[in-house]
Amino acid sequence: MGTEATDVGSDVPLVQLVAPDGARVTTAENAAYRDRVAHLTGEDLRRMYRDMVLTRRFDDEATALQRQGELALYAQGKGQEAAQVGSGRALAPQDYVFPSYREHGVLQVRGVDPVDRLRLFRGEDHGGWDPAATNTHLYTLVIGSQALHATGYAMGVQRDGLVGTGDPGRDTAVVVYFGDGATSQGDVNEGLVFAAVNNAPVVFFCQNNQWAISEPTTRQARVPIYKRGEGFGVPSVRVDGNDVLACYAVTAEALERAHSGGGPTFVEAFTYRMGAHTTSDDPTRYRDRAEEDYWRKRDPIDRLAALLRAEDAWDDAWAAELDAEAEALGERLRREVRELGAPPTSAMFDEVYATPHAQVDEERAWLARYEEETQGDESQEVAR
Amino acid sequence: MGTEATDVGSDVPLVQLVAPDGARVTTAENAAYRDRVAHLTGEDLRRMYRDMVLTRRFDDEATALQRQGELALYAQGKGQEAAQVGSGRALAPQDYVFPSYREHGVLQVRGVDPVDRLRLFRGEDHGGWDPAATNTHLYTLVIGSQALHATGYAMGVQRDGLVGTGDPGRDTAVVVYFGDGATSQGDVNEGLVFAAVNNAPVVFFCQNNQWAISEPTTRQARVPIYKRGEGFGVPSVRVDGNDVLACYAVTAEALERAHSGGGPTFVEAFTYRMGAHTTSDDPTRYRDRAEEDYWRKRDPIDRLAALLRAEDAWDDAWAAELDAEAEALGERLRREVRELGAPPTSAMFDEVYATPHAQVDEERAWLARYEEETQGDESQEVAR
Amino acid sequence: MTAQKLTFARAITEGLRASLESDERVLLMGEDIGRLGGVFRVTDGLQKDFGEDRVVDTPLAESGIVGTAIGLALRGYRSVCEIQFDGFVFPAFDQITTQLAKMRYRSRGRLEMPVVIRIPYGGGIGAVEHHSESPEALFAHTAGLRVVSPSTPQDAYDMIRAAVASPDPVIYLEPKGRYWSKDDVDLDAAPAEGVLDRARVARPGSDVTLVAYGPTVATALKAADALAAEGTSAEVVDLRAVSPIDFPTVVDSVRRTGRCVVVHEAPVFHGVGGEVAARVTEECFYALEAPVLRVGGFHAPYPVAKLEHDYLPSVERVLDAVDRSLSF
Amino acid sequence: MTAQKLTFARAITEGLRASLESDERVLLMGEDIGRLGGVFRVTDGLQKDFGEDRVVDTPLAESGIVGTAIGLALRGYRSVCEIQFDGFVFPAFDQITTQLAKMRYRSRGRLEMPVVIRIPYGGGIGAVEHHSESPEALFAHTAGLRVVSPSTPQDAYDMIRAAVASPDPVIYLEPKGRYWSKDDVDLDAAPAEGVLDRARVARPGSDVTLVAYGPTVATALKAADALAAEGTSAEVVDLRAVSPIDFPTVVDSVRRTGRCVVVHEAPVFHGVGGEVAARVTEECFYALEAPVLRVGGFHAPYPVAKLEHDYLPSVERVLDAVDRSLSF
Ligand SMILES: Cc1ncc(C[n+]2csc(CCOP(=O)(O)OP(=O)(O)O)c2C)c(N)n1
Ligand SMILES: Cc1ncc(C[n+]2csc(CCOP(=O)(O)OP(=O)(O)O)c2C)c(N)n1
Ligand SMILES: [Mg+2]
Ligand SMILES: [Mg+2]
Repeated sequence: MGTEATDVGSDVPLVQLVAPDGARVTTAENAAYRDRVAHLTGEDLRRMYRDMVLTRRFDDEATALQRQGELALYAQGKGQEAAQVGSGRALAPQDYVFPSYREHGVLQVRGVDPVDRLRLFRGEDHGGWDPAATNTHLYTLVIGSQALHATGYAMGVQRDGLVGTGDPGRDTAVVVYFGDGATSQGDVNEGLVFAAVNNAPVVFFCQNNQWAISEPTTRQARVPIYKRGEGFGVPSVRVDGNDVLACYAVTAEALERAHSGGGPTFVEAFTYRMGAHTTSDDPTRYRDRAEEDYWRKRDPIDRLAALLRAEDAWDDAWAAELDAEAEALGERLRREVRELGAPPTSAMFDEVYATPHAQVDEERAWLARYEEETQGDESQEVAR
Repeated sequence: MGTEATDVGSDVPLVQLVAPDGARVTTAENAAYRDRVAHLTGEDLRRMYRDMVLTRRFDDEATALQRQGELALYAQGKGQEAAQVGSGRALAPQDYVFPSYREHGVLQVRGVDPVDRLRLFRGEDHGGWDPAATNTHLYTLVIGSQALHATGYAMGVQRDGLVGTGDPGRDTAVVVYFGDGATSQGDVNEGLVFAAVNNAPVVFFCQNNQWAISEPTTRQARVPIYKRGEGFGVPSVRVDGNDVLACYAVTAEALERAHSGGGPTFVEAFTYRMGAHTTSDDPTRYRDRAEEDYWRKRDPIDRLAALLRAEDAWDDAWAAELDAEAEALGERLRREVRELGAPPTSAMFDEVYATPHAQVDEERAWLARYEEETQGDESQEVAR
Repeated sequence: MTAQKLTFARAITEGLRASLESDERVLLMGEDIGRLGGVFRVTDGLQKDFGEDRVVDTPLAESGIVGTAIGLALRGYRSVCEIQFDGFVFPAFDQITTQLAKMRYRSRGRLEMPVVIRIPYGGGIGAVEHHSESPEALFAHTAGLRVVSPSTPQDAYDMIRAAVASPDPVIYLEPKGRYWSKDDVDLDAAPAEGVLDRARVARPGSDVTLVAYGPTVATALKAADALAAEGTSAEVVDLRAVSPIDFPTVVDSVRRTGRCVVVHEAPVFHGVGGEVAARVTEECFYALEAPVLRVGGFHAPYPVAKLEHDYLPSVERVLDAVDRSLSF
Repeated sequence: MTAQKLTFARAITEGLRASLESDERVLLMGEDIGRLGGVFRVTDGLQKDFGEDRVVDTPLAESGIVGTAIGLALRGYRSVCEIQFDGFVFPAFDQITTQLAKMRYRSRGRLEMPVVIRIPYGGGIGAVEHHSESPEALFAHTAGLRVVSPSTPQDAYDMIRAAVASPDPVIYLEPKGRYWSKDDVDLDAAPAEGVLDRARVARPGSDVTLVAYGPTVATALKAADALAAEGTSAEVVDLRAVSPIDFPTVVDSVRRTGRCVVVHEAPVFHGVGGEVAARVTEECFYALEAPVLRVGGFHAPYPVAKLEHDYLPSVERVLDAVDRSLSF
């Protein structure tokens, strides 16, 4: 059973630039990808490491907050930091991102405030941040539906004339994130149809984390997931999702294609969800420790740390600062999440429509009146 | 514009056994397919020819009946007879067929009565025949939804233990028909997901007739349609849809795979809708005569006639008999379709549910009472 | 006013044309809407005039059409999606219900969804299955959507322009049985106010209120003619919208007439008439001389064409209901 | 009777088990229903006992689940599909509405669709978006479907068995907020008659009729308790089904009490309460002392968890409506 999860093409070659032990991988096949990371300095790598560490800390704190009853639910991203940070770091600021609901690492890179990221999970907001501020859309909970939104957005970018301008500050692309399970949904497949036919500048970034809640990838597909794109005429690639440099490189390639007018790309990042599906889930019911151990040894953060050390890019003072930064993040989350209040009751009716709607207006007025009246009635009600 | 319709992979090699001039095609690649038709005698070929001619006549008569106001609508199959008859003839009686709405040739082969085939188009029935009698499901008008029904049916066949028994009288498979446009629907793609994961004995038979109403195949895909199956791990093949022997051969291969437990296959039959989309359609608005002429020279019936003549399997007496049979079919359709009455008003409420439903029962009773009362009232109503 | 006699369908064409002209971020999307001009020719000529990037022939996938329209809206475009027939909107139901309707709310108003979904709906044209249905109740129950249906060419023109201009998603239901009916349309009028949420008294009267929308307004008006001949004065209220519903106009009428019959093609059971009846009864309890009665489709799938005239609410069935109301 | 105290969820498990045992053509299909036993553990242990071919973990695609269940039904199997949460049924809406509901009718009764769609629905559990909705009206309007919702563990057990045995498709709505409530269940009782279409008087009374189903039956009963303490006798009718609706039972009650309040979690606007109010008013026009009042969700998407208790129909809001009815 420990191997079942990785049945679908675990023997398929994937783009890898850094081995689990932190050594650079140099093959004839990955030469073009090596070129794409050649310009990254030690500082760039440390920045990615920082993003990954802060994302992991965010995850741990959020999980703890949920345990303490401060969040209704939380979906852990642990293990997927390389896929998220690597792809996220390849984006230009003007590129637009459609996450699913587990892309905390992407949000970290894009600069979405950590407290805002938890409003949804606290049950205080259905979204939580302003998408325009960071060109990062809200989380989408209905599996796969954002694939179409991303494709449509990319069709808008085409109409804005922001593809193939040759200006790296203007050319714009879209990245949509979804999981292995999501590939079974009609919407993801229709997204590929529309993207292919329109040659839309969108990257389909599938994190194959081996599980869709309790179902292994073998319940969704019988060939490696990255093959899916090819059937639609969308160039496709499988990448080691625990190798942040490889994820950066394949995303950079896909974005270059999109920016220059080459159209969509399908990326499968082969990774692992190290935690539970959400805090409501109990993975011991469906997967075994051997499998978890196997992947623990491939922890993406450890791998990048090893690379930094191997290349003398590790700096103890910097590491200590990062520790302190993570500490401060944790402290801030513990404090500020608790302080998030509840919206006023009337917020229930706000922004259902942009313009007045008679029924909403009446019901809002009715509830306000009712609440006012029953406020005074409290004692009477208790008597009942 | 004449070429736009065949843009998507018209240069892709396809399985062909008979050239447009009626000569057998012998290549190294088609050897296995040649083997699959080697056993077909002149009589077998004449039987296929007969099916195709009767299907064409059915089409012409139905079109004429629609023009005369006897049918509400009719969807012509002209040009697709080889794809339909060739695939249909490869089926075993116990195999189950899910047609779309244009598979008059498949219905011909399966033995669905010609008058029954027109009940739907007359507006007299939403279906028209008993699926169990010929193992042929009703037409489905919501594009693509039958792909899932077929896959589910095939999953039932698996559970019945009727796959891989080795008994050709028992092994059972399913064939689902749909068009090039349908490949864009989520349901067709989900059908491929479910079929692949379950290794279900189902053949996805896509007739790429170059058009989805007014949209050429280039609006649905940017690579040849048969590629689609491969992305799901479903073996796929493109066949010359105007070559009845090639269609027979690829379907026989796919069915053998399904029957023996090898799972699903995706077939793209490259063909052409020679008529309008339906009798409501006006193809002159979106395609040109040059394209129609190109395909008229590739008429599948002419091709089989040429083959029969080339191989001395043509027999003038038989041809005259077939003419007479077609005449008789036409005569029967003209007579019996006109005689199809309307169901009684109360039929509106029949079979909405299998067991009593209070609202249906009340409304049925109400309408009966109302009709009875207003019958007597007729004069009064006119006065109104 | 420079009125022209236009068919209902053509009035929509002209409304779309005006919208495309006045805002270059307006797009039309759908199956066969380009070169063919749509199966009802409502978009006839528009691709020629506005190009393939603004009048877009999409792949055959309704979820894809609405889902990409949502994405386009996020990028600032205003898409008008054509669904080919009523029965084919359901593959898009998820995108409409869970995404389009809720995106603004989910984002606390930061994201806007100016998307129009045009659906030719209703029966009476002798069509095959899935081509004659009336699904309005299935949209009206979902908050975040506006659900409207015009009954005259002028309203068709005014309402499509208002729908395209609306920052909210609008389900715009076109009574396809009326497409070929003609009437005067003033194409030069300024964009009309309130047409997406104010009912219209289509005919004043004093004895009974007939509430209708879309295709049944004509039915109600014919019934009112017949009633007038018998000395009964019927007021006809054209709701125009079923979300929101302009109850003040209906209630005002029923308070005066004391009787109310609601007419729609959709099945009565759990249909829009239930909402109207419930609410009118709440507001007019002491004014009502009879319960609000409903005339509409039966709780059965839309039947075969040969039976549709027995299924649809006819003038006679409206008169029958009025008789029952009057004799209560 | 050998009653056991079981949770509501466990009563369903046992009903499914009994169905799987009594007919080997019964299958369960859904996401995570196998090894995990479903996210609510309703199918816990069933895959172990009946195998992977009968308790099937499907790909993550609701249209696929329902669409293949239809195909399986055509081959003689009886599938029970689990939709993980209310908000995720919409991708399957097309298959349910245009195929499942209409297949029998389309075939003039030659094809049978014994498919059950189980949907945990309703709110009050502090969940995120799409996990607390009440979509019953969207199914009840479509002919060909039966739409039911149990309110007690015994009914949950009886009704799931009846649903699986039914030759018609059944939308079986499970009030997820009640999953952990416990009550006596007789597992050995013979299959109950009429539980899919007969309402149940959950508490007799004489002054006002409270009509509820699923999660709100408990609310109505609590309200009846409070009213009793004040000297008002409320009758509580548990509809069990919203398609069909057992109007004779409701009408009989309202004719006696003269007052009626309908309570559901779904938005009131275009909700099931409208149908109940319209029809009860038609049948009880002269008996009614006040208009039928409705208590339910507002015309807004289901709100964030922090606000859901203001959104849901509370005992207090039911009492408020009863007060309004009594003082009419
Ligand atoms: C349409 C829909 N169906 C079901 C669900 C319930 N659900 C939430 S997450 C999930 C599994 C998703 O798996 P995958 O796509 O692999 O993403 P992951 O959670 O592994 O990141 C399911 C079934 C949903 N959110 N939406
Ligand atoms: C869900 C759905 N959307 C739209 C339609 C309207 N429609 C009927 S046939 C058709 C084109 C189908 O094209 P294709 O799949 O290529 O089949 P063909 O008609 O060419 O045989 C369309 C759009 C439909 N029947 N169902
Ligand atoms: Mg996953
Ligand atoms: Mg076609």
